[in-house]
Parts: sequence; C-alpha cells; structure tokens
Amino acid sequence: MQSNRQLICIMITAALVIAGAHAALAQTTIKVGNILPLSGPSASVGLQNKQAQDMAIQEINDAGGIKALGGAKIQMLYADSESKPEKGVAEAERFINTEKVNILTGAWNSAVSYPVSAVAERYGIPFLVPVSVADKITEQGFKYVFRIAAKDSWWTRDQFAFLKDMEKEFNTKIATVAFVYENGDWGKGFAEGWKKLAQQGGYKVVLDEPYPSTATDLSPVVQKIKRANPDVLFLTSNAADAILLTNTMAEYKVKPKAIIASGGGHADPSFMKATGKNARYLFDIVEWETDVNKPGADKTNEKFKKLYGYNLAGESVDAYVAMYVLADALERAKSTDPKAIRDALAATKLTTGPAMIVGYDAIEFDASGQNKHAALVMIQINDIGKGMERITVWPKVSRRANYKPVFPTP
Amino acid sequence: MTPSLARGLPLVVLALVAFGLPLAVTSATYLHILILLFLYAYLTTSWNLVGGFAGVLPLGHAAFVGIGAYTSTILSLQYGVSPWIGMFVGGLLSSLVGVIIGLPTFKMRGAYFALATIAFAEGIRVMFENIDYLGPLQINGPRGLQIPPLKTGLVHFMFADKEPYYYIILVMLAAVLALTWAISRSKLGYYLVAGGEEPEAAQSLGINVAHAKLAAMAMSSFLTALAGTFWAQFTLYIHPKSVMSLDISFEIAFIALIGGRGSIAGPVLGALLLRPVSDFSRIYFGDTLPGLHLIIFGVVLILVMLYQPRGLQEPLTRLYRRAMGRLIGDRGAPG
Amino acid sequence: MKVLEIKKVRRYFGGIKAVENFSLDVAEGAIVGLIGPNGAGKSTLFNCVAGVFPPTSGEIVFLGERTAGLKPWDLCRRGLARTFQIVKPFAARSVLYNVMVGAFAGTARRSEAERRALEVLQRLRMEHLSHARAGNLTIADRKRLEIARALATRPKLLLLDEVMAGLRPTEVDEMVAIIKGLRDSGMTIFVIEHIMRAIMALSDRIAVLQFGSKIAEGTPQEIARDERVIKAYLGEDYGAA
Amino acid sequence: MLFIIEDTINGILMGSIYGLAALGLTVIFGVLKVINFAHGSLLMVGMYVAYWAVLLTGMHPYLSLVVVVPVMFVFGYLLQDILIKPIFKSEKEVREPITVIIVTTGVWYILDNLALLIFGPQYRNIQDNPLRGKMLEIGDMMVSVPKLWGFFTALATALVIYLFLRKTRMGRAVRATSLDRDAASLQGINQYRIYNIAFGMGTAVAGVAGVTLVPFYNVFPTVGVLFDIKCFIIVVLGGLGSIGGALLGGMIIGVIESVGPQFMTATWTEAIVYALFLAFLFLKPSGLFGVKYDW
Repeated sequence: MQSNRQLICIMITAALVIAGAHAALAQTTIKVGNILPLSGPSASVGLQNKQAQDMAIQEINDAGGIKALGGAKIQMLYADSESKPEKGVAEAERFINTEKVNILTGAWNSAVSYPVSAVAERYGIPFLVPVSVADKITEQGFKYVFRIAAKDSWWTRDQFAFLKDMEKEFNTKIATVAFVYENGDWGKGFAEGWKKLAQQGGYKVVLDEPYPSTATDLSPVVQKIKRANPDVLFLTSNAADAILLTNTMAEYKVKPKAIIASGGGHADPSFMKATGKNARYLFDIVEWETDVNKPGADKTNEKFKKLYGYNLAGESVDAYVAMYVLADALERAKSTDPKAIRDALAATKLTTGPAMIVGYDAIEFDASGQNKHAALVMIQINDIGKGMERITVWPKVSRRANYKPVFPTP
Repeated sequence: MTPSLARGLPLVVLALVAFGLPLAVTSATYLHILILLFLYAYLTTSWNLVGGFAGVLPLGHAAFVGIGAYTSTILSLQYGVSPWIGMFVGGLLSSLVGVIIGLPTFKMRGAYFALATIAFAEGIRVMFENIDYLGPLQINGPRGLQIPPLKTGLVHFMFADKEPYYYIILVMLAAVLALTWAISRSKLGYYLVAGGEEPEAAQSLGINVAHAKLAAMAMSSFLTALAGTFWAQFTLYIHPKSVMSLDISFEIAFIALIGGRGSIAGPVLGALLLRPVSDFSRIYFGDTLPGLHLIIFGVVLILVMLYQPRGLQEPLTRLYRRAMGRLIGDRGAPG
Repeated sequence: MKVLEIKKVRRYFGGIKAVENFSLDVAEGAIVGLIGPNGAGKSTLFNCVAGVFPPTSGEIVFLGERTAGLKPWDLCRRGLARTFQIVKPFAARSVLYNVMVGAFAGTARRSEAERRALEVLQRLRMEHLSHARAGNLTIADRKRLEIARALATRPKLLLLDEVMAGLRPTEVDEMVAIIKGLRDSGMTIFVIEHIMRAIMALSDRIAVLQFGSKIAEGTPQEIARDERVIKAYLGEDYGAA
Repeated sequence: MLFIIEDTINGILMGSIYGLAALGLTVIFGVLKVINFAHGSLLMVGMYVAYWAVLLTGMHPYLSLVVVVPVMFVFGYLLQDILIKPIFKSEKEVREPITVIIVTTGVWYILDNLALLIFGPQYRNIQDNPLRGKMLEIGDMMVSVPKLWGFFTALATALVIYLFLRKTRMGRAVRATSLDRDAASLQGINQYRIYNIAFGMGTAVAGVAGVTLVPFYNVFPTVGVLFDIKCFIIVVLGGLGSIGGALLGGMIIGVIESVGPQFMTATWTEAIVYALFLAFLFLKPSGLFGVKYDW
C-alpha cells in the first residue's frame, strides 16, 4: 500500500525532526504550548485548530517574527489531550515546567480547558483560549485566562435575537420551539441558556431532548421531533451526530420552519460534504464565515484552502486570530516574561492587521479575560447556483449582498 | 548479614530511593508523570486483589474511581467536609456498590464476568451523566464538578506544589502494597487463590468462594475509591467521561496483566513499563503523528502478551533471584 | 454411634435416575467401601453427601444433623472432607500452599496453618515435596496431595473418591496402609474404589451400587460370596485387579 | 399509537444490523472461547474498505461485498494466525486465555489509530449511492430502505453461517472444535486452522455489517467504538456463541433504543438498556439461547 510507505517516511522524518528540533532552536524564540485533542473522538476539530494556528505562526515568523524582541520567532509546541482532562493537565505541566513555554493555548474541550486554566493560573502563565465556549472558563476570577470566542450565553442570546429579527423581517409568527442537544458539557450549557430565553421570549418549548452523542441511531430522536412538530428546532451537536441528525431528518421529511444549529459539528468541514442537499436552509451560528465582509478574509481563506483543502471555519479563525493577538501582545510586552505578556494581553486593543478578518472591529479583553467584542454571525446553508455554501445572513449589516434568507423553510 | 535481611535490603533501598526521588527530580513535569505512575500502580494493586488473587477479570473499576472522586468532591464542595474524610466515605460507598455488583457477577465465569463488569461500570457512568441533582447533592450530569484551587494545605488535600501529592500517593502505594502482602499471606489470600484456581476443590476445603471474592471485592473497591479522591484533588476537575471512562478500567487491567497479575510486584512493574510508554510516546508523537502513541501502546501490549503471557514479573523475579543468589549465595524461597 | 446416615436418597438428573432409594449407615471409626461398575452413581452419591447438590428426595444426616441446605464449605467446617476422582490441585502453587489452604479451615493463623500442614505432609510421607509445584507432581503424588489437603481440614469423616486409580501396586499398598493409619487415629472413612484387592483389604463394610440402586451390603467376605454381586459385577473383575 | 409500530419496525431493522455486527463476535467466541475486543475496529476496517470500493468504482454499495468479504476474511485469518495462535499454543491448558483479550485490545488501538493516521479524522459518507435517503412509505409510516437491506442481509448472513456449520464438512469440523477442542484434534482436525477460519469468518461478518452501514452511516476512525459495547451486550443477552441469539439480542436492544425515547429522553434510554441488561444477567445468566453456561 502506497500510504503505508508514506507512513514510514513520515515516521522517519518525524523522528529526525524531533531529534533535531531540540538542538537547533536558538535562544530567541517564544514558546507557545498548545494542547488540543489530536486523537480520540474530537480529533477532527483538534486538527482544524492546529492547521489554522500553524498557518498563522508561519505567517508571523515569515513576516520577521516579533520585531520588538529582535525578530524573535514563535515556536508552537503541540500536545495531544485525547479530550481527557488529566492528560491535558499533564501536558500543561510539562509545557510549563520542562518546555518552559511563555504562553499556553488550547484546549478546545471545555472539560480540558477548566483544569488547564487552573494550572496556568497557578504558575502565572497566560492561557489564551481560542474556542472553549463554556461561560465558566472566564468566570473563575483568574487573571491569566483570556478567551477570543464568545461565551455560550452570548451564542444562545444571539440565536434568539436572530430568531426575533427573522420573525419581524418575514412577518412569520413563531410559537413553538424544540431543543435537541448532545448530552455533554457544551450541549447542556446551551440548553440551559435556551430555556431561559424561550421563557423570556414567550415561546412554548415542545421538546427538550438531550441525546448521547455516541448514539448509533438517531431516528428515534428524529421521530420525536416530528411528533413534537416545533416551529423552530435548536440543535447543539458534534460532527458525527450533526451529520446523522441532518440526514435522518431529511429521510423522515421533518421540516420545521427553521433549524438553528450552534456551530460545532454543524460547522465542521465534514458536515457540508456528508449531508449534501439535506442541510439546505439550515441556519447555523458561527464566529466567522468565509463571505464575511472584511478585507483580507477571502485571501486568508483561499490560502488556507490551498494548504489544507477545506474552508476556514469559525473555530479555526478564532485559533488563527489568537496567534495574532499573541503576536501583538508580545510586540507591546517587549519581553518574554509571562507576567509582562499577561499584562500586555490584558491591555490588548487590536484593530488592524491580519487578525481583523473577524466579523467585528476590535479585540479587547474585559476584566475577566473575555474578548468583549466577540460577535457571532448567523449563516444559512443554501445553493444559489454554485453548490451548497454557507451564506452570512445576520446581523443584517453583515448579510451577503443580494442574498435573501429563506425563512421559513419551504 | 542473614539471607532474609539481605533479601529485604533491596526493598529498603527501593523505598529510600522512592522517598528521595523528589530531591533529584526537580522538574514538576517528571514529578507529575511519576505521580500518575504511582497512582496507576496503586489502582492496579487495588484491582489485583480481585483481578489477580481471585482469578477473575473485572473490567469496570473506573466506576469505583468515579464514586470515590464524586463522593469526596461533593462533600467538600457542598458541605465543606475535608476530602480526607470524604475519601473514606467514598471508600465505604464504593465498597457497598462493589458488593452489590459482586453478588450476582461472582457466580459467572470468565468472559461473562468481564463483560458484566464492563456493563455495570458503563451503566453507572451513564447514570451519572443523566443526573443533575440526586436529592440535595449536585452531581451536575455530564458537566462534572470543578474544584476551585482556593484553599491549599494538608487539611484541604490541595497543594500548589507537586511534592505533597507525590508523597501522599507514595504512602498510599506503600500501604496498599503492604496490605496486599499481608493478605497474600493470610487465610483470605489463600482462600482467594484457591477459589480462583479450582473453585470446586476450594469449596470442599471449607471455603465459601463467593464470600471470599466478595470480601476481596469490598476491599478492592474501597481502596480504588480512595484513589478517586486523589485523582479529583490532583486534577481539580472531574466529569463522568474522565473519572469513569472505560479507558481507566482497561488501563488498570493492562498494567496488571503486563506486570503479572496475582503477584505483589506485578502491578508496580506493569505501571513502571506501561505508564512511561504511554506518556512519552504521547509527548513525542502526539503532535506530529496523532494517534501514533496509541499504536505504540498497542504494539507493546501485544509484544509482551506474545512473549511473556504471564507478565513481566516472572522473568524479572527469576533474574532478581539469580542476581541475589550470586550476591549472597542464597537460592531464595521457592514460590 | 453413626457418623453418617443416608436415608432413602434419590437423585435424578432430568429423567435419568442416577441414584435410586439408597440407604446406608456409616458407624464411627469404620471404613465403609462403596463399589459398583462405572456409571453406577457412586460419585453422584458422594456429591450429594458432600453438599455439591441436594438429593432429589430422601435425607442425609451427618453427626446427627440433617444436611439439607448445607453447602460443601458448611459440611467441611462440620468435619466432612473429600477428595475428587479427577484431582484438582491448585496447580501453580506449592504442595505446602495447597495443604495450608485446607489447614486454614481450622485456624486463621498462618503459623498454625503451616504447622498443621507440615504435620499432615509428614504423616503422608511427602514433606520432601513441600516446595514442589503442585502441577508438576506425579499422579501418585497428586492423589496423596488430594488426601493431604482434605486431612488438613481435620475431618471426622473423610470421603475418598478413587484415590488409588492409576497407582502402581506398591503405591496401592502404601495407600492402604495410610488409610488404615487414619482410621486407627479415630477418623471415619467412606471410600469409593475400583481396585478390589484394595477395597477388600481395607473396608469393614461394603455397599454395592448398580444402576443407582444398592444391590448388596455386608462385610467383604459376605460381598465376595454374594450371588448378585458376583453376577453383576465382581466375577470378571476380582482377580483381574 | 402508529408511531410505536413505526419505531418498533425501525428498532428491529437497526437492531438486526447490531445483531449482524455481534454475529461476528459470537462466531469467534463460539469456537475460540475468547472475546475479541478488536471487533468494533474490524467493523471500522470493513466500513473503510466498502467506502473506498464504492467511492472509487461507483458500484452499488452491496456489490462491494465482493471485495469486502474476501479482504476481511483474509485479514481476520492472518490476524488470528499471526497474533492469537501463539497464545493458544503456549497456554494449551487454559480454556479462556485472558491474554487474548489484551492482544485484541492492542489490535483495537493499533487499527483505530492507523485509520486516523492514514485517513485523517474526517467523517465520510457516500452521498450519491442508490440507497441513501430512500424511505418506504406505507400509509403514514416510513421505513428506511437501507436499513431494510441491512435487515435482510443480517438474516441471510445468519442463514449462510448456519448452513455452513450444519451442512458442510468444514462447518462440522468448526462445530466439533467449538464443542471440544481436544476431542476434535484427536479426530485429526487441525484446531489452529479451524481457529483461523472462525476468526476469518467473524471478521468477514464484521465486514458485512460494515457494508450494511455504509449507505446511511458515517465512516470515521473511531466508529467501531460506538458499536463495541453494544455488541458485547448483545452477545451476552443472546447467549455467547448463539447465532439466533445474536440476531434476537440485537433486535431487542434496537427496539428498546428506538421505542424508549418516545417515553423518556434518549439519554435515559441508554441507561435503561444497561439496567435491563443487568437485570437479565441476574435472572438468566446463560442468555436467551445460551447453553447452560459453563463457558
């Protein structure tokens, strides 16, 4: 098998690289420790984050590194958490104590980010979190934790704000909603937010259904949705179950007036390929979309697509942007001292540069370390002549020119 | 020097080295790896009481780790009870669950027993994932519980440095090894071995095999739960998928089988081999070739099983005896 | 005094009548033999007596106590020990270890158990094998180990299930002497045996089982003369063994 | 109440596919008396083989059986011959060598992570295949066509295995070995070759299960883990080693999984499956069709 030979080549190269890497690196590098789920059930998202960050680091280093530090290069070290908290903690310890990293980033899984944030805080090493969205992460009173992405209460808030706007714009009354979500830290967090917002918005909840994301058959859940017959279906799913749900719903001809997903599995590059036309008209909330109306965004995406063969997604953009936030902080800190980097991060007010492919205009952290400008967009999956694509529809200012959202689903 | 003293000497040296190690290993990274190594050695030694001596293959011990971790964490978070006390409450609770699991399953043999324990542990995990509140107790379902690192100190079972954790788990390991040694020489130990090897013969010799196994299970689940508390206090975050995962149950069994189950040294030897394989292969290959570390782990498992199916303890003991024999001219006690 | 009373015991497996209406008394200090062709139900009867499974009907009284509901380990603690026709040593362990398992029935102390075990091994002239691995023993030694283990529980009644099968003639003689010695020390013995020479030399009384029913009972001499026994079973075997 | 019928049908169909997956496990257990922990991974390998066969040639998904079955049979045969046979040889007197569990778990780790290295973590499925998304509409009821195919394939596979075991010489040798390996080898049967064949068969059946999943399911490196525990539960429920038991056990699990969520959440249904399984284990440890258990 061809791939086997390739594998051996890769292994040999890797061994050489590892052997060489330790010796070759000069003093003037800034070490960043990055903990991601690179194997196990979340390997897919881990890889996307890694590739986005690889690209960012490459760009920053090629552009002359950190000028305030004499052109120091950023060196990214990756570690595999396997989505397990104890492995994440072990790797954080290793990064800090053995690799002497100046900063930590990661860890995608909220379950890993919690304990890692405690480790970072204890050692006083800044922990820049691109995407773990659980509110709690920046609500622990920690000084060294910074998050780029919006927290989950903002996601759910925007999903409902979007729904209200659509009701008005299309003059359609939405009365009932259904919540279907993976039974994990993430899904539960979203469901909690939804319940509150539904009550405030005067919607009737006709279904509140957690499901195990290891389920092998989701048609019972789809049946349940069908019978509950909600106007709007809210989903929070990982990739495998997002694909399964979408395809099964198409099979059973379940068509609520709108389906509003929560990124994650629905934003996974595999999702579009594996659902095809079944995902048509689905709304999804994301941090970023390829058609965002920002200079440089499409160029960055094209470059990424050329390198790795798929589009940038919201999570990978957060990961990408995080590296520029870091570079900016380093320029201002003029030091590799973690405390100085932390203070510089806290004082971040980034409004220019490649990081500004994000949908909003500045990156600034509030006292808790949360990026206070982090905003979300809603996209709709639709085919307007060039195959299925993700089209930004909300907020209205960001909506793709000449696109009229399809609401309710025909 | 008498031969028995000479045979005990290496143990003393080993203990001294273990206690002095933090002086040499100043890197918190390696200390961390060592702590996890000892933790797994402890867990496996506890498992060994059932899985080794009683001759069955339990594959659900993660449930006890989880029960221990949850009990002490809930008690300390919601009632301000010191984890040290919670640790023993968790142990007792876990013991009870162990006996309940043991009652029906010990009647089964071989494959059935292994599968039933898997199902039990998975069932308990799924329960925890479904329960947010159990009466007044906040379990928090799949989101788990986080222990804020606010109060440090011995009373709170929480420390800023690694050394205290290292010594705690080392003492725990030493204690459980001593206990295992004592049990292996006691009536219960003999009864477990007999019941495991030839249940009918054992029964005719006055042994209520099921009782002996239940006693072992009670102890084993008690001890395993103590490690659960350690785990929770060490990582400061628990959720069902971490502290109750099948991976833990499996890893414990692997360590025992690789080291040599049913022996006292086996679990420690197994942990000494497997933990570093798992840690270092993840560290060196985890980033460049995702999954390669688990492939290496799998290969090591297979190789050891193919060439030393009774575990590494056997050849190593032989080697050790021979070396001791050379040194002091003693042929050692036959086993 | 009767150590064991077997009263009208039946044992059926589904439709198969393994033991049918069997009664027998074993007096204290006696050696009682049980003979019969293969498949006559001897081992089934032993298993009923030892508590492995209950009789379908009838009752068994051991030392004046009905044994219904008592398990093998309960009976062992009351003073009943047995050996298995197919030996079941704890193969991976030493001979001493094996015997100590039995000795622990009477004591919880390791040193005492070891003392008792060594005593038994001495009595059976196998102390030189104390540290041998049980799985490596010869068949004769395994049979003796089987007895040693049972003896270490210090039984009042010892059930021996074909402990001489597969032994050489000199070994058989040795075994007969050992068993007689046990009786002389006050133990009651109930023995299944195929080797006629041995059972005749050994037993005070013999019961004969055929197709699950007792066809004769008496002293060895009576049995040797019994028409039915000779016809059913003894004729061709007596001299041959 | 129509939905109950609809869900029951779905449960039976999906359950028969679980049963098919478990069938491979039960064939291996029946003969070798060991649990193959790599079974889910073999299913995963089967799915990848079918996936690539269909994707590269555009053939009908079920036509890929022509490729999958022989490839998987040889794969299983060699796996047993190279990795597991030595253990049987070195532990002759052991009836259920526990070390085999470890070896097969090693195989599980290796296969899953090799798939990750070679194919990446992406979720794949084949959008244009003639079965995808097809539904049979009977009045208001809907029945998934690819699952229906899976159902008939499961029945057919069980029948083929049954006939093989009963009617062919090789099958009789396999059965003899499964009943008493020593007696069989005395009869001149090479037990190790029989083990190879049984393992190959079990693996091929896992491949068949993979083929039935490919038209409507996702393929990814850790997909086998999702089916692993399910298979364990099913074989114990049905009686280890019983062909009919595996199918029936699968259907029972499938029906509970499918009907349960109509009365409680899907997550609680998962818990109920375990609870029922354990309750069953207490009441009838030998399983539905198990011979009196002395495994």
